[in-house]
Amino acid sequence: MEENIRDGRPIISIIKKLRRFKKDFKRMNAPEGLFERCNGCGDLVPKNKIGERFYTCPECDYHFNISSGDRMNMLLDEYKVINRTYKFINPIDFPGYKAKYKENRKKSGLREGILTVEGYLNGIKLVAVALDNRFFMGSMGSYIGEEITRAFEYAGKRDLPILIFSTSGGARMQEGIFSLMQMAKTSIAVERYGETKNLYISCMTNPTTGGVTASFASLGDIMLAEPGALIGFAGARVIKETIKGELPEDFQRAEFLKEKGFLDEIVHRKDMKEYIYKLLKLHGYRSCKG
Amino acid sequence: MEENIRDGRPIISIIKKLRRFKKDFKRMNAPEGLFERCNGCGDLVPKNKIGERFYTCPECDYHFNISSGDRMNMLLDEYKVINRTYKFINPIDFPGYKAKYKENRKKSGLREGILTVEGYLNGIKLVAVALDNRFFMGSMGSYIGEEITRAFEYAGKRDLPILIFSTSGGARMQEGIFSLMQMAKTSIAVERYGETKNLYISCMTNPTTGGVTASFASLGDIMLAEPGALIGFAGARVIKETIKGELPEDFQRAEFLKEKGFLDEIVHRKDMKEYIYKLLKLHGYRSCKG
Amino acid sequence: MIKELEEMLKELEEKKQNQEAFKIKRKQIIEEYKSKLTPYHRVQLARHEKRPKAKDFIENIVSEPMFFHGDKLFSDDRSIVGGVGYLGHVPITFIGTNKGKTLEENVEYNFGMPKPEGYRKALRLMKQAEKFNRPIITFIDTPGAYPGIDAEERGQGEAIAINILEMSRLEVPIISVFTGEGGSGGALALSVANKIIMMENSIFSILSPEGFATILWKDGTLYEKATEVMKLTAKDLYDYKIADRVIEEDISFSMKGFQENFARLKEEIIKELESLRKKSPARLVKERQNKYRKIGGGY
Amino acid sequence: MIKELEEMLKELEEKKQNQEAFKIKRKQIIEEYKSKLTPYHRVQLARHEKRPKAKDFIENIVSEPMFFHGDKLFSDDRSIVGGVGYLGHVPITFIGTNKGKTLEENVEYNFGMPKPEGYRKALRLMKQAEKFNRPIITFIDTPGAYPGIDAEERGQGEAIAINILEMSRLEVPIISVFTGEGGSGGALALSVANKIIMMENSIFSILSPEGFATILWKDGTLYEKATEVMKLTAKDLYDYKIADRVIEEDISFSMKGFQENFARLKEEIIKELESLRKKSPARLVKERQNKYRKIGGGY
Ligand SMILES: [Zn+2]
Ligand SMILES: [Zn+2]
Repeated sequence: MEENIRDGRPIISIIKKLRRFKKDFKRMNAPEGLFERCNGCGDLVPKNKIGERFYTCPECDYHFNISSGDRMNMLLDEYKVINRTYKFINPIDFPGYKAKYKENRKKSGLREGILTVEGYLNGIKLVAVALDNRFFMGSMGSYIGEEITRAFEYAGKRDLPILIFSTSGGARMQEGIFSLMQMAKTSIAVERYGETKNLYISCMTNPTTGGVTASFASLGDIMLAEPGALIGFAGARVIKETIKGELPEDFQRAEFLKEKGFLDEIVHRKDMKEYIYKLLKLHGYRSCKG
Repeated sequence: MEENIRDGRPIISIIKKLRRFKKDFKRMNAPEGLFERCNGCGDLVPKNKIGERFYTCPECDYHFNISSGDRMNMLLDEYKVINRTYKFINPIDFPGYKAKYKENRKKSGLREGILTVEGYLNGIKLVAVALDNRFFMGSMGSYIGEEITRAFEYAGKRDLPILIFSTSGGARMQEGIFSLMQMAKTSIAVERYGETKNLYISCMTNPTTGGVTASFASLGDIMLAEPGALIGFAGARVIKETIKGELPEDFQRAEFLKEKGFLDEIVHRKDMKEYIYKLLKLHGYRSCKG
Repeated sequence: MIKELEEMLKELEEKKQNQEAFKIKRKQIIEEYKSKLTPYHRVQLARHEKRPKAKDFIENIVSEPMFFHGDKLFSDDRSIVGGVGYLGHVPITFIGTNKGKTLEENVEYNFGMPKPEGYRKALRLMKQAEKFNRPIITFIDTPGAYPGIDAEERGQGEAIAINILEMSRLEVPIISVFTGEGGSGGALALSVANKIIMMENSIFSILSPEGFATILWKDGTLYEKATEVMKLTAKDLYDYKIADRVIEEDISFSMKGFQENFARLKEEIIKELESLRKKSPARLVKERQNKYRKIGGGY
Repeated sequence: MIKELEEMLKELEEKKQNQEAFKIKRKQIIEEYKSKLTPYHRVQLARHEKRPKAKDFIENIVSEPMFFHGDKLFSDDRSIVGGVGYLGHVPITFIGTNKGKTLEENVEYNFGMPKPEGYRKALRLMKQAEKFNRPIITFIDTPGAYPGIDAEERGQGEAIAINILEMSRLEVPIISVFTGEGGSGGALALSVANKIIMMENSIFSILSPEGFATILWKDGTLYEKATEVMKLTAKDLYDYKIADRVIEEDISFSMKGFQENFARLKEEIIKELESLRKKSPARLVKERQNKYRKIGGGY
């Protein structure tokens, strides 16, 4: 569900606050745009340092949201975009959807909230998909459902492993029942791909919720997540209303999910490429480049 | 485990006790052997009434332990005993096993703690097995393991449904590792029988514990139990020692297990025949007698 | 809203003279009333406390039902009922989401909102059905999956995803009947079927109208407006080719009306089942998977 | 008991002059010591806190191990470790029961006693192995399944039974290595294998000697007597044809000794694996099932 975006953790001690205030004071007086506020620890941290560390905070390891393009650049030696047969459809003629769509495209510079590529990771050929939450919060409508389905079909036909990085507010409300049905369509795509005995690695990133959690993203042969990622089905607000109480601090965080048995591993972004490379090798995929 | 025999529930109010005392006084002065003490409510109840009600208490529905023979007589129109190629073996040369064995045979009048028959239930042909806890508390040694395995093989070969009534203190200690291996042997027999797509109904009766719970008895296509039956893996004494505390009152009772999701249904002994008959019919087994 | 219709029919009954004329008039009133139903009314009908619940549908359509319990993993989720019985002379497995008619019942059944153990119980029974080559009929009436801490802890999202995947490859016919409210992934997790049959006043939606309004307009009280744009009625779903059949309803909320609805539905299920049972397991799986492959694929 | 041997070896080292003579003498002392070991001593060795634990075996035998977590149902049971890695150049899935060497570790790993979620985690990883056609190696060192209220609530008996059944039909080679204590159904639930390899001083028994004495003689302190009659040593199991191989152990409790033991074991596993990998899936299943069919079948 789209509203289910909750960043950072609120508890910061007074001492920490004071220390930060001092640091902030210096940094706020530095040339503009060199620092960024971390959602994890609340510090102002140098942008170049964040960049060097794969967009994670040098102070607290908070993983910043990254674009689908950055994700691919970070992981792959080279790649080409596939599955780009695109047009706008308003399946339930939802009032205002087109305008909102245009707005999202303008704001994000994206055509949709997904990027699918065929590329090489340390020489191993694969299909990689990344959702992008700058576009409609990465919510899954028919287009994303179709593209994910085609990605599985493409990979299955060519005996390639597939890698999906999810981030999503859930199903795209504006496409109504058609969005809901993408949960079935994509899950069935996983099933069919599974018949080819190729490897599907699913990595949940912050935040992954709703219909994406309850479909393809939970169906990886190997289930990974980035540290601190919010992962869940129901939104925090809905749950609070239902139980009429507060939620535990680490509720729906990757660490919580691992403890509850739903993740194979939590992998720091800086180790992600190497970790996935090891998995691919172990599953018999070989480098096909010099 | 053999020690794991715990009958009845301890909490009886004082009023109930007084009332019982009065009734008992009368009944104790009645001709000998006409009344029996109920382990459920603690009442002295007329033996003939118990018999009429399939050996359950007219006051509290407590299910008395019954012999394997009575079990078959209660359920089947007619039957013949199968799998009776019997001899005594002491696989780990356990000191005193033979003497203890003789003692158990004398006391119980049984050759072993199991009865396997081929028979008819309302005209439907089937294989039925009942453990008998008068013999070594129904503990599973090599003989019982072999007989159960053969029962599955016999039923599978003839496309017959199979019905097992378990009651067991667990694995037979005197046969050491050979008893443990019967868990594997019988579970694999269930697996092979399952390949024939015939129906295995498992009914747990009081008590079913240890290695029998952790093998074939838990692997029925349909899992039934008699009301109040004690069913568990670890013995109550061991658990109490481990957790250093008391156990909940209904712990390891059939009703508890159903709530926890491990039983399809709890069936009163008086309804058992009809319930199983309905299941057999639904699974396509037909009466083959006039 | 229903009250209005009830009063009209009561009035008619009091004035009744000739049986045939009464019948015609009654039908006329109901039809007229129906023609005025907005999607919002249909949502209210779908959720109406007097409307038969999934268990009523099961008990009126399935003969000799035997209810089984538990997921063999954690618990027996009372919000899901399931078991075996006959449809005509064919042994089937049925699954239903269980809503109550009173507050007490609803507390017991968790208002028809399953937890992961409910979906796993359903899946267990469906796999049992597959082993014994029994068709599966599911009866859906749920606001959705339960949004609670414990449900999230035990993997609500994972449980729904696994059910969808596993249902898609079961080698027996699956028919899903929407009897009332079909809410969100919680309804989808039990309805990946060869044929979807919807009662005329059942709904199937991406989310409850209240939730929809909250997310899109930050105001849950705008749910009536939401029903107008969500396209969640049986007719909408039929037009979108997601529902395969819509069963006409007598909406008089009388026992007789209910019985007629059950009869129409039963007849339709039996007809669909007959044709599905002629297909090979491989074809059943392929057709079911292809049905969903096509939805929203116009790119 | 081990102390005695350690002291003898230390004394020898202090007096050492010529390397070759030292080696021979050392071996002589160990052999002599071994010849005096009773089953009771072997139980103590199997349980010795300094003895390498399953995780040590895994890390010394499996190359590039990656550990996976969770049962995808309820929890990540820390008493079970599992994942993937290489044996030689062959990708394999490994499973181990995890005992600690300190009290803290043991509390974390629940003293190597899995709950149902542990067995279900193991099964999940084994099915993943089957999908990708990876052989499975299990490393057993457990007092048994955890006897606790929560474990019973979540179906300890059912979880063990299902593991036994499912392992018996996995279409990949399975080798089980008993590294220390192999207690009861909890060990069996992870060792339904094509080949069972036991370390010389590992045990495999129907129950802990303490439990055995309690049940048969109503006195747990008679456990030493129990070890004498239970026939639980590797040699006993080999004689009964339940264990297929016994790996000789250097019992000096030195790093060098451990390394030698790991090397011998690794060589044996690789050899067994090579021959198993030549067999068809159907044959692997059939041979595994037949292995157990024969045990205790002399009637
Ligand atoms: Zn930070
Ligand atoms: Zn009684």
